[in-house]
Amino acid sequence: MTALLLLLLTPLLGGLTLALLRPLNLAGWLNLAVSLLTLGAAVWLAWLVATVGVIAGPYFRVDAFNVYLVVLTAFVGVTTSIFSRPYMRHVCASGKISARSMRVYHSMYQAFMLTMLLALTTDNLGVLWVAVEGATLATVLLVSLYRTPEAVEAAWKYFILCGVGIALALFGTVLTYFAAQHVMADPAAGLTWSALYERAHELNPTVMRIAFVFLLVGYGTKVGLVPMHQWLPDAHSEGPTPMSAVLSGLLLNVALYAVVRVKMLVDGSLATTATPHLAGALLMGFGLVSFVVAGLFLHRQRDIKRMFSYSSIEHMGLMTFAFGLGGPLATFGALLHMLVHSLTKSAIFVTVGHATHLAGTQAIDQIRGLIRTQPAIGWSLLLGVVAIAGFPPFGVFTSEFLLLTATMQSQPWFAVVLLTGLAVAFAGLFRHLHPMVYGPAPEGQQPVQANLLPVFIHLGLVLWLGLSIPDFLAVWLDRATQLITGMHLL
Amino acid sequence: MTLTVLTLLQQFVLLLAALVLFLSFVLLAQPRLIAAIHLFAWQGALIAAVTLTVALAGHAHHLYFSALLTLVLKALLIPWMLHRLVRRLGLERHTEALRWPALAMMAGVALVIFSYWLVVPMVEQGLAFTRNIVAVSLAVVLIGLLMMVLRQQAVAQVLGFMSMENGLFLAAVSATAGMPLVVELGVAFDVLVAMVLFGVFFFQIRESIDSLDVDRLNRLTETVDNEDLIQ
Amino acid sequence: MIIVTWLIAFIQALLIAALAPLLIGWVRKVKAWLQNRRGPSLLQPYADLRKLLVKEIRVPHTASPLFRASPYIVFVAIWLAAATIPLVALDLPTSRIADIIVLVGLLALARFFLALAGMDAGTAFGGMGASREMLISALAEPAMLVAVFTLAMTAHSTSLVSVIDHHLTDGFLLRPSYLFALGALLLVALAECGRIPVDNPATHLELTMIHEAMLLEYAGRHLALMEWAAWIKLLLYGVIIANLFFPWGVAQDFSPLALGLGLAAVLFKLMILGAVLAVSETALAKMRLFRVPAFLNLALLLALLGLLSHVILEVGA
Amino acid sequence: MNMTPALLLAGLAVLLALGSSAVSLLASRDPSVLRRVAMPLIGLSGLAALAAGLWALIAGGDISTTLPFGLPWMPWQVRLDALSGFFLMTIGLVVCAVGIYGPSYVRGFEHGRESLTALGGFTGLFLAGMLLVVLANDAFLFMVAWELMSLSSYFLVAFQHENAANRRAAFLYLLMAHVGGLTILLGFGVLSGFGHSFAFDAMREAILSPGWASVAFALAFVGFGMKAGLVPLHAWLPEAHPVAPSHISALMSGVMLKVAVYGFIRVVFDLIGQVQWQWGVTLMVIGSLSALVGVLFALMQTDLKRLLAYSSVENLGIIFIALGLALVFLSTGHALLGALAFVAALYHVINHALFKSLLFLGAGAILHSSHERDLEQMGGLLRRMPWTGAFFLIGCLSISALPPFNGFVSEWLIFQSALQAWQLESGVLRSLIPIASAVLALTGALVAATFVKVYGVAFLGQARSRHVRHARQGTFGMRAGQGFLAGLCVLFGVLPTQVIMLIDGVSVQILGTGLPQASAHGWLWLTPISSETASYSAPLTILLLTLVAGFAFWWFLRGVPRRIRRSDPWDCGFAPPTPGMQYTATAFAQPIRRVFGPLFEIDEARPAHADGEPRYRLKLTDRTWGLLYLPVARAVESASRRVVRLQSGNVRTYLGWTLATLLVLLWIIS
Repeated sequence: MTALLLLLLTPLLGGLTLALLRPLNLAGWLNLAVSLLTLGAAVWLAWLVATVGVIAGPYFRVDAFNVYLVVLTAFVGVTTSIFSRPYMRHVCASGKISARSMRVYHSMYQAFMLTMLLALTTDNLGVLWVAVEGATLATVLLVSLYRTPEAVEAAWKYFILCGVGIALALFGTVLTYFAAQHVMADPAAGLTWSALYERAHELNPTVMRIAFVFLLVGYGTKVGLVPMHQWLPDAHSEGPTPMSAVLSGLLLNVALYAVVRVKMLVDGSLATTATPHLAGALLMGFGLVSFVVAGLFLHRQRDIKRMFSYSSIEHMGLMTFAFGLGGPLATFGALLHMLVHSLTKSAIFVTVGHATHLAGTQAIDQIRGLIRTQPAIGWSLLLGVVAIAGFPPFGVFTSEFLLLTATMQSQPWFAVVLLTGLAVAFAGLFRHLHPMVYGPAPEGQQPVQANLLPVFIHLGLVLWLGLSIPDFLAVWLDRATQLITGMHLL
Repeated sequence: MTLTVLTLLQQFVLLLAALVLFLSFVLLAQPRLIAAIHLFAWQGALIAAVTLTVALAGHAHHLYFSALLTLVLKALLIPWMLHRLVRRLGLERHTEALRWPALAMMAGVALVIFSYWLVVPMVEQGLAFTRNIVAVSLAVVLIGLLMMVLRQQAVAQVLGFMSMENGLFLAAVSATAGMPLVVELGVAFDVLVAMVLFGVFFFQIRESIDSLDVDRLNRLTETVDNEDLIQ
Repeated sequence: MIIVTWLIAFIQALLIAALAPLLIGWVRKVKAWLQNRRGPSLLQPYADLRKLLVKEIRVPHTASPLFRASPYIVFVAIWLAAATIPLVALDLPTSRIADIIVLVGLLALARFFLALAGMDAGTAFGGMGASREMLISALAEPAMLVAVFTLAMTAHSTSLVSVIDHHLTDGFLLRPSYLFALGALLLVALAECGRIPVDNPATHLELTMIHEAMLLEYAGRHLALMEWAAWIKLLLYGVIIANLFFPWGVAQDFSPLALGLGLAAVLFKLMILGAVLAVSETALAKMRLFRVPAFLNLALLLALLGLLSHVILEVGA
Repeated sequence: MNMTPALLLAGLAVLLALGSSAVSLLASRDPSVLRRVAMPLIGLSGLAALAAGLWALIAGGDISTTLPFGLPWMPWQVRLDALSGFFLMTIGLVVCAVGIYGPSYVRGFEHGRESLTALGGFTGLFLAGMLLVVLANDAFLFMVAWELMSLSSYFLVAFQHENAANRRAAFLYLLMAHVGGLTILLGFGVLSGFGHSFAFDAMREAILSPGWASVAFALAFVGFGMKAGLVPLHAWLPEAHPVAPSHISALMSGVMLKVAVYGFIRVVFDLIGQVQWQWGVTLMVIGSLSALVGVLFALMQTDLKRLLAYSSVENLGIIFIALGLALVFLSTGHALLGALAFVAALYHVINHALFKSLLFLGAGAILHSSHERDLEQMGGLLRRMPWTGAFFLIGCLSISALPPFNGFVSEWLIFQSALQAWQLESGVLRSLIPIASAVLALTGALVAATFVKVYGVAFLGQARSRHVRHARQGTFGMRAGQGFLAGLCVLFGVLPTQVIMLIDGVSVQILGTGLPQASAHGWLWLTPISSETASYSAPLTILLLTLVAGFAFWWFLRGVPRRIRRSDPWDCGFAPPTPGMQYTATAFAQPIRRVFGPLFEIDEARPAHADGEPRYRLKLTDRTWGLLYLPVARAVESASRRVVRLQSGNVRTYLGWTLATLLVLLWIIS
């Protein structure tokens, strides 16, 4: 419990302090320090969970499923803050934003971390909703940080779409609560996920169906499922790059996590009805559509950050599909994919940040010859994209391997769709990537002072995961799989 | 289901719910911003009244508090903030007519019928009363969303958003005798912050496109001809 | 016994080399008669060879060592190919060295170097000749192989000896496949040996040359070898056609009588074939290069028909 | 016999390959490290692989172990058996040659702008990937190694990325490799579904229903065929192979394609097991198509390396024809004939590996000394670079399947197995197979034409451009590398019986039957079925050839004055020919281009006499582009063009989408 409190209080206090802290260079370091502390707490928590199993309390429940996401969140938070310190200083020095905005940035960064961790660790659907909505509010200001017309527009769209979506999710939550009223002895516990999960089979299926639709559309908006995804590329492309990294790396995961939690309830409730796999089917449908559509979007990109945000949509679609598919193999693969995707994607965004800094623009057709000008950046980008495209020995390949084989075994036709989608997405990525990294560099393009440590850490981890999955992680994922599907894989 | 089987308070709740629904229709069609804000305030007041009634009926004590919360937040604070914003944005006189009001109304009616049809299947375990409340609040939510779709004026969109929230509150209090207090507080806090942020954004939008017409926020889109794939 | 068979094989090989000019002489003689000329003597080719052998050798500046090596390779390859076919006697050790496919391969080897030699001097005509030669061979070789496969599949063997053996033991059968194969082989033989209507060995008119164009730069001993090789090739095809389709008379044991009989038989068959060739060359006119493919497609068609008719009509099932 | 040393050697080979890439990655400062350390390590790794392969082939049997990597519930499993051994040997032979040849070749890049670090690093990874593919014993490791191979070779193709054409080639290559890899992966998905495990052993045990077996076969065929460059999935090959550095092209054409063949054999013959004759027919049809199209396009090329790449398509087609024959015979219960065709295929695999890499190395030597890939600029190189010329000639003779060189033996075996079609019950197959062999014959003749053109234009005649006129002999290392391969070409041609005895173990292990008769009559005679059916004695052939040639030489030189007058070529008495008057490569191919016209998409501009400076322009394009690739690309383009309307930029539309989705879903569920 102490670990949990530490985990949540650290970003809270850190955020408040950062909101008041004046000296800028100190703020960057403090941000890093707070993130590190959070990571420490997260690791401690993970260790506790690994030893004692589930940590439950009023409003809180930490099990294998969310603890590894907690660690992942804290970890990406650290690496991104390593990157963001010099990067944001450069941005500030270039006069794009004021010192005040810097304070907003840092405090909101921590606030975002707080909401993420809260959403992950809470056991209460209501609090979950509050946290996710809070994440929206925390990030929306960051999206409009640069105050350019595009930034404001992106922020507005982000705000409106996610606000509406999240409101729908709240309605779903209310309906769930409504269904719980009639089965729960204590109405107050009607939003406690674990309590609901135990008695899921008694929940009124009709209500739960409707509730699930609302929750799916609501949280799905935040996952970035087509056709509620439109906010995602805008927000990613216009916000500061570290923000894009954590948005892609963390926020989407958390939203998907929420969807999965809800799906577990609905599955329990619908188990006895005529359509036991309704939730799974809906997830598969959304997943496939998002996957294919996003892959097609990749072909018509002009902005490098938009491109990679579409690739995030594509991968979220893949995971959603896998969770919908169910079964231990697919679920294991999906969990692993969550992990490697957020690691890889945040690494890519960090690299992209340097690349845009190098080229002075985000326009793809003006970023040229990166390998010539600065091999480190060029190769990092190349390898990152190679990893995200699912090439071994990187971890994304492992998860996609599991997903594809699982699909081939249960739904062969979807496997064909997946194959096509992967090919299309691959072509879309590389047709734009090639001219950026290869070829001659434009006149007078100078190397920039880049800090690629986070990239190396992330890619190194992904590589490690691709070569061999360490036992403790395997046990985690397996326990999570067991929680979700009720079956062990190992 | 006939009204006779219901208690007076329940009948009162139904009446209020009907009024809420009616108000969101009017809100949908109301061209003048100021008037719309007032309507929204009234809607909030009605929600508060519903909460109070339910509290009286069910002797759920924390509902008194949430009734008060609702009243302060939805009927007073948010409308006041909106009013202030509108004045500072100089939009008192602003009117925005829907293109086809009648069509919008029809769509709203269709949504009401749809949401009723949707909840009809839940008949068992005496959901009869709450079921209809749920239908109404669902309708309110959907109409709010419809309003956001139809109105191109940022403030109006926010109003739509807020009336969606009203629908949620209605469902929460009437169908489930109120959410746990923590959640209530959290939601209220979020709504408030959201409102503040909306205020900030009105100004940012206006300074970027010197207007609040969201249709003019269309810079970020994907329409360009790339070269052929095999080139 | 081994020694004897090898000896006979060696003698037969020499015999082939020796007989080749005679066959050419015979063909020319018959042609001359058909054109109401007296024509040169039968032994004229030998005289030509002798003359060329003693003449001095000219080698172009532009030529590489390959130019000088090629004549030997071409000659030896073709001679070896010829040595493996049963001319007078069947079961010779040489014939086990190489079956039909190897024989075709050896001829291809010779052609390869012939074409290279043609291109070596770097003249326009050499390249032209090589290019055309390769075209014709490319079209002729499949026809040849398919025709041969027909026989091979009938005999369940690609060794010439077994094929002929099989044919002899079966006695005379009217096989449609053999008929088609014979037609195909005749056409192929005309094309491969550069006879009318595909090529005219007598002409040196620039644009119609094929085989001669590749030899333009050769003189003296080299030219002699090349010409001789070409003659042996003609003989080789003649013997194949004669002994595969009309094997009667070939010696099946090594008694002197049988051998003599076999020699007489093969000489007789070759005489007939030579006469037929002469007649056809007098009757037909040379074709344009781009009508040759049609000619060879006919050969391929015949060969395929032979194969199919064998598969469908003769094996059944 | 103990197999452990073989496995250790194989592991050593992998480690050496990885080590070489590590070395060149770490020592990226010093450009010469690639030449001094990394390339020799590659060569040693090849040596180790060769030793391991030979050991495994001679010892027979198999050995397997696991590595501490991979999925938590299934560590990587490696297995070394006869089949892997054979391909290890193939890889090893070529890699040895490349290791000898490479150092002096890469020296040419040391002053270039490309980073040798990438070159060395990815070369090592490439080799390691290929070795691991051959050793893998579970689907996961197989796919990892497979994609590693594709990926690292992609980086090597993109090595000289200044040139836009190379970038395009690399893109196309990686795209198709990726698709192929995923297809294979799905195939493994089917197999693992039945075997309930990713381990090959489990898949081997699994019994597939015929329908699913066919699905798995189709997926494997498409996947591996795409890598092997079978028509119509070959488009990447002639683009990607030529643009890589020549020693890499040698590896890609000579070895990587063989690894694809290995994968196909492993999956279809070994894992799926129960084969169907329809598969064999499919293979024969596609194989014949590839062989014919490949050689015809090769004949039309004027870029030497491109020509060689196309000829790889042709040879892979031949290999797959043989495999198809094997499938047909096996599925109809003629185990012996199946083994014959199978052995023939393997024999051609190693032959093609040898002579194709030899030819690529030769092309590299020319490129290295004259910076010229275009045949139309070459000529007279035989006198400039006699050694390369001699080795290249051997390569040409071998690839043209001329006795007594190695290419001939394998084609001879294929013909032999095709000629056993009379034993089949079904008349359709009986008549189909000979037609395939007719195609094979046609292919063989066209190949001869192709390489007469190559050798005649490049090495004979006179130089057509200045830098070719001043080409210099390659360094000793380069010559030695080619000489090694050339010697092997001759050896494998002259001693086929020994080679077949070596390969026999593979067919015994995979098919259960070998070729007992093949070597029954001693090392001198090769009699695949029986001495009556067919026999070939390569040693005697070459012996007699040399004897008679020597004798004739001696005979004709005796007595006669050895005076040879050098003079201008006569050329029918025209003016002494200039280099420009020589027959060009295009001209050489013209008759065949005209005969087979319909196959090509010819864009030819014959100038009229009127126009000022008449230039003849000819452009040939592969029809498959227009038939297959461009339509797909256009489909994707138009689909994406439609899809992007989702992102209209209007927030109200977006909200509309949300509302619509919500309503639709609500409607669906109730």
